[in-house]
Amino acid sequence: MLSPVLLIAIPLGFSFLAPLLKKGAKYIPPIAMLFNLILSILLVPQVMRKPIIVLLGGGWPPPFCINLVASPLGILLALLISLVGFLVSIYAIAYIKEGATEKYHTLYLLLLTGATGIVLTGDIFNLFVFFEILCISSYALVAYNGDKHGLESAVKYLIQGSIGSSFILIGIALLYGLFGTLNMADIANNISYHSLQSPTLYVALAFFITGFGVEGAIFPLNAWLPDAHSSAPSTISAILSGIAIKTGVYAIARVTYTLFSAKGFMIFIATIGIITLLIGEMSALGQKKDIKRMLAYSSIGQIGLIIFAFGIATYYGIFGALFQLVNHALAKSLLFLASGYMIYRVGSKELSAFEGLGKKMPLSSLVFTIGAFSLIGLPPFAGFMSKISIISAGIKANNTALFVFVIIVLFATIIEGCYFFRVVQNLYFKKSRDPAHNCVRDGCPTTQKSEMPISALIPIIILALLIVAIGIYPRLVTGIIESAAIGLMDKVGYIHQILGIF
Amino acid sequence: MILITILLIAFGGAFVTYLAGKISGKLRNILAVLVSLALVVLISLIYRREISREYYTLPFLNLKLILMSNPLSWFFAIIIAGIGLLSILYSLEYMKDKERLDYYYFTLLFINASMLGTVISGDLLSFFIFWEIMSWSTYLLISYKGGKAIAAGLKYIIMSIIGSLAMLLVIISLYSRYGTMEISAIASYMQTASIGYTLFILITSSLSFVIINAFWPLHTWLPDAHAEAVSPFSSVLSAVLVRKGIYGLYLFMYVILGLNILNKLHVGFISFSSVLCGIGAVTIVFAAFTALVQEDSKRILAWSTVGQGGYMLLGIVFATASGMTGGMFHVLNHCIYIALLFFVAGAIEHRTGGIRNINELGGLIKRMPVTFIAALVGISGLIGIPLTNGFVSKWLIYKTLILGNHPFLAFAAFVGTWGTVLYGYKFIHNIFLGQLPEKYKHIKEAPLLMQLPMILLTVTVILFGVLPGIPLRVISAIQRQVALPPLQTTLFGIPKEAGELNMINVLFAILISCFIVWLLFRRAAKSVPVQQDDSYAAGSYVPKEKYHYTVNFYNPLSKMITPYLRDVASLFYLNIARGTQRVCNIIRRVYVGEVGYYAMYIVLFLAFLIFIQMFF
Amino acid sequence: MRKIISLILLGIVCVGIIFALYSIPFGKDKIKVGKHYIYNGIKETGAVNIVTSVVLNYRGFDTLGEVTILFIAALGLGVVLYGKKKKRKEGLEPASLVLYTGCRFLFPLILLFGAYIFIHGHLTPGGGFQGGAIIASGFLLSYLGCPRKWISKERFNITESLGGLVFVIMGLIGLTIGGYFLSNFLPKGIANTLFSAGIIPILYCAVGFKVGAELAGIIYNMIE
Amino acid sequence: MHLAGGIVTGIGTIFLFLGGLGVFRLPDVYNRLQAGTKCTTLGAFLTIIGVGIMEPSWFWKTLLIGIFILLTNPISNHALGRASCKSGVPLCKKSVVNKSKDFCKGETK
Amino acid sequence: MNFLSNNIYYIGCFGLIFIGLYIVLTKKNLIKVIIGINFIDTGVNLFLITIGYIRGGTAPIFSRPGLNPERMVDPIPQALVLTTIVIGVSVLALALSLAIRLYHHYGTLNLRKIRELKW
Amino acid sequence: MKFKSFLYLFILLILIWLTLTSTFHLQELTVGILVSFILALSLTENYIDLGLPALSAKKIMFFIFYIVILFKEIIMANLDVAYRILHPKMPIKPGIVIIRTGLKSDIAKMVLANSITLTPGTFTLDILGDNLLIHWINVKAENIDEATKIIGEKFEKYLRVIFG
Amino acid sequence: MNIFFLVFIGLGIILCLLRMIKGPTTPDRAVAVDTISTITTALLVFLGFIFKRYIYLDVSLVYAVLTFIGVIAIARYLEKGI
Ligand code: NA
Ligand code: NA
Repeated sequence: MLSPVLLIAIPLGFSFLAPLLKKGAKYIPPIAMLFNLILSILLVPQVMRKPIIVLLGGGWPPPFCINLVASPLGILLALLISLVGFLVSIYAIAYIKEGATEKYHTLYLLLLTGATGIVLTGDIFNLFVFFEILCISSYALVAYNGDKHGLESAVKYLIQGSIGSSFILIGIALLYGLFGTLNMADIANNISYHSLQSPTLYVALAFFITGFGVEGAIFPLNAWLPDAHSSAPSTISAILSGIAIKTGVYAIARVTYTLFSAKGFMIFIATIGIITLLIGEMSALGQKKDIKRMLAYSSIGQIGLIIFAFGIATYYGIFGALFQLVNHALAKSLLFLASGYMIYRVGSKELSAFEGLGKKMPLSSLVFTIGAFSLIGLPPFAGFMSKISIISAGIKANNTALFVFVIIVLFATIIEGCYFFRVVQNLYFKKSRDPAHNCVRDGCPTTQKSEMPISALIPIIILALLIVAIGIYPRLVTGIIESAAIGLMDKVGYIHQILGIF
Repeated sequence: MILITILLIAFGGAFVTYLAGKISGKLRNILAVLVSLALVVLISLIYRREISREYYTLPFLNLKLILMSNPLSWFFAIIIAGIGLLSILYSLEYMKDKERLDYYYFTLLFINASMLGTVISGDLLSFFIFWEIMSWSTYLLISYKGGKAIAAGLKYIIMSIIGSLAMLLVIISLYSRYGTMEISAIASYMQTASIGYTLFILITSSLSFVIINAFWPLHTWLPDAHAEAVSPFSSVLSAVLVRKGIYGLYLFMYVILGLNILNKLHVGFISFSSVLCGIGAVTIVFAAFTALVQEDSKRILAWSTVGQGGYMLLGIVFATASGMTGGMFHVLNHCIYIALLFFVAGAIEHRTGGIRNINELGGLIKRMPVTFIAALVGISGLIGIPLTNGFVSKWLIYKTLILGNHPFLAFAAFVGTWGTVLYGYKFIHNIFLGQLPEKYKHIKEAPLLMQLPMILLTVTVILFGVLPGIPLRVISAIQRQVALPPLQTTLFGIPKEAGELNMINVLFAILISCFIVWLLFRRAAKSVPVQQDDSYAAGSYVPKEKYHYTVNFYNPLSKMITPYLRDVASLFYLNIARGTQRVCNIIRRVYVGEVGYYAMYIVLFLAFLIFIQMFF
Repeated sequence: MRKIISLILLGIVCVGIIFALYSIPFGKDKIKVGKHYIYNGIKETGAVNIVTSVVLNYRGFDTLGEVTILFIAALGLGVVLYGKKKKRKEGLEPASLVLYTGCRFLFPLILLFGAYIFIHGHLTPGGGFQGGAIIASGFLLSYLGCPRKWISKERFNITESLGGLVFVIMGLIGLTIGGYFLSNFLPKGIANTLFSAGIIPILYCAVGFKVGAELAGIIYNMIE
Repeated sequence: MHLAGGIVTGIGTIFLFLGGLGVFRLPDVYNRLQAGTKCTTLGAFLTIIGVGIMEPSWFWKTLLIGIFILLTNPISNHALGRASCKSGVPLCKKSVVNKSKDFCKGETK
Repeated sequence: MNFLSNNIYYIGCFGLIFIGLYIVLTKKNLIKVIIGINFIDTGVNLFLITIGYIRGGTAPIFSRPGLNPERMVDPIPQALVLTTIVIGVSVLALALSLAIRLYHHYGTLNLRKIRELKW
Repeated sequence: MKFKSFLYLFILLILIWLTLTSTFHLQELTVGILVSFILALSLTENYIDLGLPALSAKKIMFFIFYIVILFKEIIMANLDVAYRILHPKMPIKPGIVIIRTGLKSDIAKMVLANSITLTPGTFTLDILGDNLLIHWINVKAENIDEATKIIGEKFEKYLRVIFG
Repeated sequence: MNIFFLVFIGLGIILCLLRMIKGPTTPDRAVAVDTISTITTALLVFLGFIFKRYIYLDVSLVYAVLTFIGVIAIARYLEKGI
């Protein structure tokens, strides 16, 4: 009875249950995500053999009802979502103290459910619905703190996100008008018969990329991201950065690879990725005031890197992209979580306020450093493995433009190094200022040590250990990433597996 | 098995030491020493044993991670392990009252481990991985002291990232072309590569090695980093870490490409080697005279590290037996005496409470005689006075330059040596000779645990100066490994056939002349020390605090050369950094904060996508 | 300036749309999957309203998502408006007697109508969402006419949670019995009678309650 | 039957039209409300009942809708009228008397 | 004229969408922008319905025997629109509540003044 | 009182359900009764203080009679309005007057107000206590008593019986 | 026949629309909206008749309910009751 549909149904059920539990609501997300984690781990061996197609609603064969596709890619991402979601939710138990806490936890769980749905569904409209679940809950959660910045960013995010979703919907409508079906495999099948010259397809593709690009934070569409990431509660920043924007990237990849198989278009995607990378990293370097904003810009950069890798359009490129995706999800959520309590303790988001924290919060500082190093791509952390696989994919592609892009990636890595080492030196090598200086809240450090509570510490330490473990023993994840990459490349296989059920 | 054991002990030892530190400081110190000692012993065990073994396959690129040992790696490995042990020993006392010692020992051991890793890697990927670990762990220790060290560390890590990325580009490019990263396999493939590609590989990879070895004009990180690091680590940094550059150059030029190809790489007069020679020469001269005008003891040594690198480069680019041997031997020698000198500087720092400005010191010879002797021997080695190890290697390099008919390079090398003499003397004089400042009247000799490594190194300087054959034998093995003509050596030097050098003869000559001089001095009248305590200026007593001791040494010379020594490179990088910052700040303005514009971006993107698809 | 740029950009998009619409002629019969539903819908699901069979059976998963989205909006509103100063606005005009009486009189009737709409979702163009909306607007009316007679928020919360749970549990029962999530495991009955279409009316009732409670909660939150 | 229904519907639609015309033509909001309420209520009622007469099986439902309109229209229009009054929309110039001020003060002689 | 009569529905839908986009792009009042978003939503919903429409079609409900299935419009877009409407309502509610709170903080709804988050 | 309200509501709901479904099909009936019962049970308090009259034959008779009168008045009203609208000169003489009512229960007042709204030339703007504010399209009398007589009396006499 | 009815209804709606555009006060527009909604309810019933679909009656009833409440909301807003 290990149906992948439970990955969505159970969290949904739990989140409907949560408001009834009042104070107990905060334990609901960890439980649900733990369930998902276990289930997706159990599913891994099955999907490696053959993707599981789940029919819903009466079990009519595709394209006559919505179906889920538990492909290696989907399960990989579901696994990632549940893992990060689980850890972040544990962190949140202690971290989220003020405000409508039970609503927070419910929304949080729903956000993750939306993300899981996105990566598992095989129906384009269903994808849209889950997308909205994710987006709307993140609009609300970004505003959770209720301060002016949170609200401002939430409004801006909402406006941009709504435009994006409308575009997606227009794209869906165009495709539906053309093919009369919403099943992705069926559409893909139709498109492969259809001549690619049809302007409808191109326009639909443009709408899709723009729409998903807003959530996926590709360059000119990502203006919501720094605002939202910097003013949301840190747990939500972690999830947005670690999970939410990944789903946008996933959707872009799905649409371009599976739906349209727009091979000729991929170099363009790579270009967008590179531009995003550069803009993100450079903005991060320029941002010295607000550490979360800096991390957010860095996320933009990383997303750029992932999209670039997808744009390489070879097996190796996709492999690198997925690997980087995993790494970034772990590392960036780690960074946001670690910075969460640090900000809370020093009472300021300014970079200079972090001076000397290495002494007061040694473990948090240590894991922060590990995350930062992983993102820069230093061995022996996961980021190194992913970065070299992207670079080698770029060079292997044997394309001058891509080679130039690889050089730019290296350049961006230097910038990454600059700003991350800036933080690390603040943590460890600068003398801390007068402790009373930045203190605006209770619970500020009056004593020498003020490490975060244990329930917050455990998840980030687990994340750090995972990063190191993957860095040292990449086989932990490469197996499923390989299958996922193969699966994403294999459009014909996808169509056959789903439409061949008849 | 032994190689992986070495690595496990090195890395695991670092972690265990760290954890032990949480229990007790004593235990940690003992462990640290034991780990370094074990490494020295293990590495000594594999002397002359060529091992190559595949340990691990990276699943996704199907890359094999290979460990190997050969004379080249053994040579560097033993240096690393040896200096590592000594610096740990030295640290026991030096670091006693410092804070965050667990961290310190951990990083130091970790750096040593990663350096060991780089030299025993048998494939480029593991080489690169260890290289990167080495880079960032070094950063962590450079910045350890805080204050100025922070900027130094940042400068270091950024330049080192640039270097590593260049190397990464090379490695991945090689991999994507040949599908392997095994050094030996790549070496065989590269024999058939096109000139352009070879040049690309060579130049790009050299970038990283030039940076790490601090050759002009990419040296700017080094003086700051060496000066600001804690002294035991400065010695590791200066003695071992920067020489990874020489190792890398050697690896790429001779192990991977080989002489045949190198010789082909020239356009008209300019060849790859000649460019490197130029760099080496400029580095030597520039660094020597910059060192001359420094007032900071560790900074002098740092610049000397830069300068001596030039000699090594000059040595190894000429693939003659003597040049190569000289270069390699100089690596070893420099490592020994510079470590010694940093220990000396550290000892003084330790006793004087952190004084590094040599103008504030003087006359310490009476208070710290052992340190003085160590310094004297070290400086002699640095200058290349016979009977010290520096003499032999420099002699070989000069010989190569002269015999190879490179007058300009030889001239540069000599000029560099003159500069070395000057700043070497300045170092000795300003610290140990002259007047002892009042406040250091009761200063004590360096503690025993700090003396021990100094004494060991002092002895080694002399030992290798008198018996150069010991290390030269290893170096010859390296030559043979890459099919270069080895230099024939004897225990005391070089046999006749190869251009005789017999240090025993030199030793006797010198001993005899010393004896004669001593006899002469015995005959002369004894000099009477004059009290200088009472000084009067314009008839009034000058309090002791106002005394001027030895300041502004070489003042005229300094004034003359300083204008030429403006660190153009450093300024250039500074400007680049500032420019980048500015550009970044401008780019950030894309996010104007007004949601109308953001919506505009979205529509713009859509319109753009539609537009290009319509028309392309 | 901004207006001009906007117009240019929109113009380009518009051209793209025009080209795109060329292959989608208006009013032509281009139904593909939908045809299957029209011809087999009654047979397969038992609901004469094909839209309902699509909403709750063929695309029932969408509807679960949709319910969730409304749920999210309700929660989100609670989050956003949390801790807002609840200063009762002074000088609020009380409703006139006509309205006050009329609202009290009509309120139960509107609720009944809402119930009718979602109970007959599989037979008429109604459904849970429409019915829920009507129920919520009944509450709105009740608020507008007699603000003091407002029902406690607690009950809304419980109702919406239960509605959602019923949906999910029905889905899971479907998974256990029918093998597919949300599969129609109850007998399909005779077309065009109230007790037909298996679980669809049950789901629609759940949806109706949930939507009603949620929208009412949203209204409550907005107004308070 | 069909004819009767048709006639009823026809009358209804004419009243609907008149309602629109009244709303358009009359001078101030109160007069418009008068027209709007009366004509559209009856018009809608008749139209709907007329349909019910034409299709007898629909009669009960149309009756329900009709009654609903009959019941709600005065209420909603009353609310609008009260709102206009409260928000101080002035009477047109033709008006002869305005006692709303007295009413609000509660002075009713 | 024929073109117009054939495409008047499309023109209507996309007219709404473009008007909405134009509002979002150029207006500075948050409430207006939210209205603009609603315009877009409505336009898209109508477009979906339009796509599923066939000339002379009727609702796909077999409420009495003898209805011709050939003349029934596509049920799928109708189901989809149900969903998108709900989504639109949810977003609208959230947007309005955010606007209320934002006004509370900034004392204005002018988006050109609500820009503390930038760069 | 409570039971009366419940009964009223229950019957009303059942009637509405029946008209909505327009069938006596068993399933529909069952569900209808069930739903009505639940609703009536839980919403009775809405009807308690409405002031619903006791059910008696006389009252029902009067009610029907009232409806007839009302319809007549409504049609009159519409013709009147039609006349005024269509007349090119628009013969109106609007004004706002106050009238008084003797009715006590809420529902009676509401019915009265609605009736006034629907009948010729008058429109209820507000109710406060016993007074009604009336917009009169063709003011015939300005003082309260006269206005009450003209506008309200014709309904009130029936309503007094029905709701009395 | 039906066409005439539709024309009447349409004219009614258009006249109200004109009033809605003209204003001049907000209550004027609200009145126009209300009138339109009532006319539309009737129109929906009539359209149901034209298309011969009984089920469309439900639509018009829903419409009537919703617009009724909508208008009341507007009215309450105008008199500052919410
Ligand atoms: Na009306
Ligand atoms: Na109405």
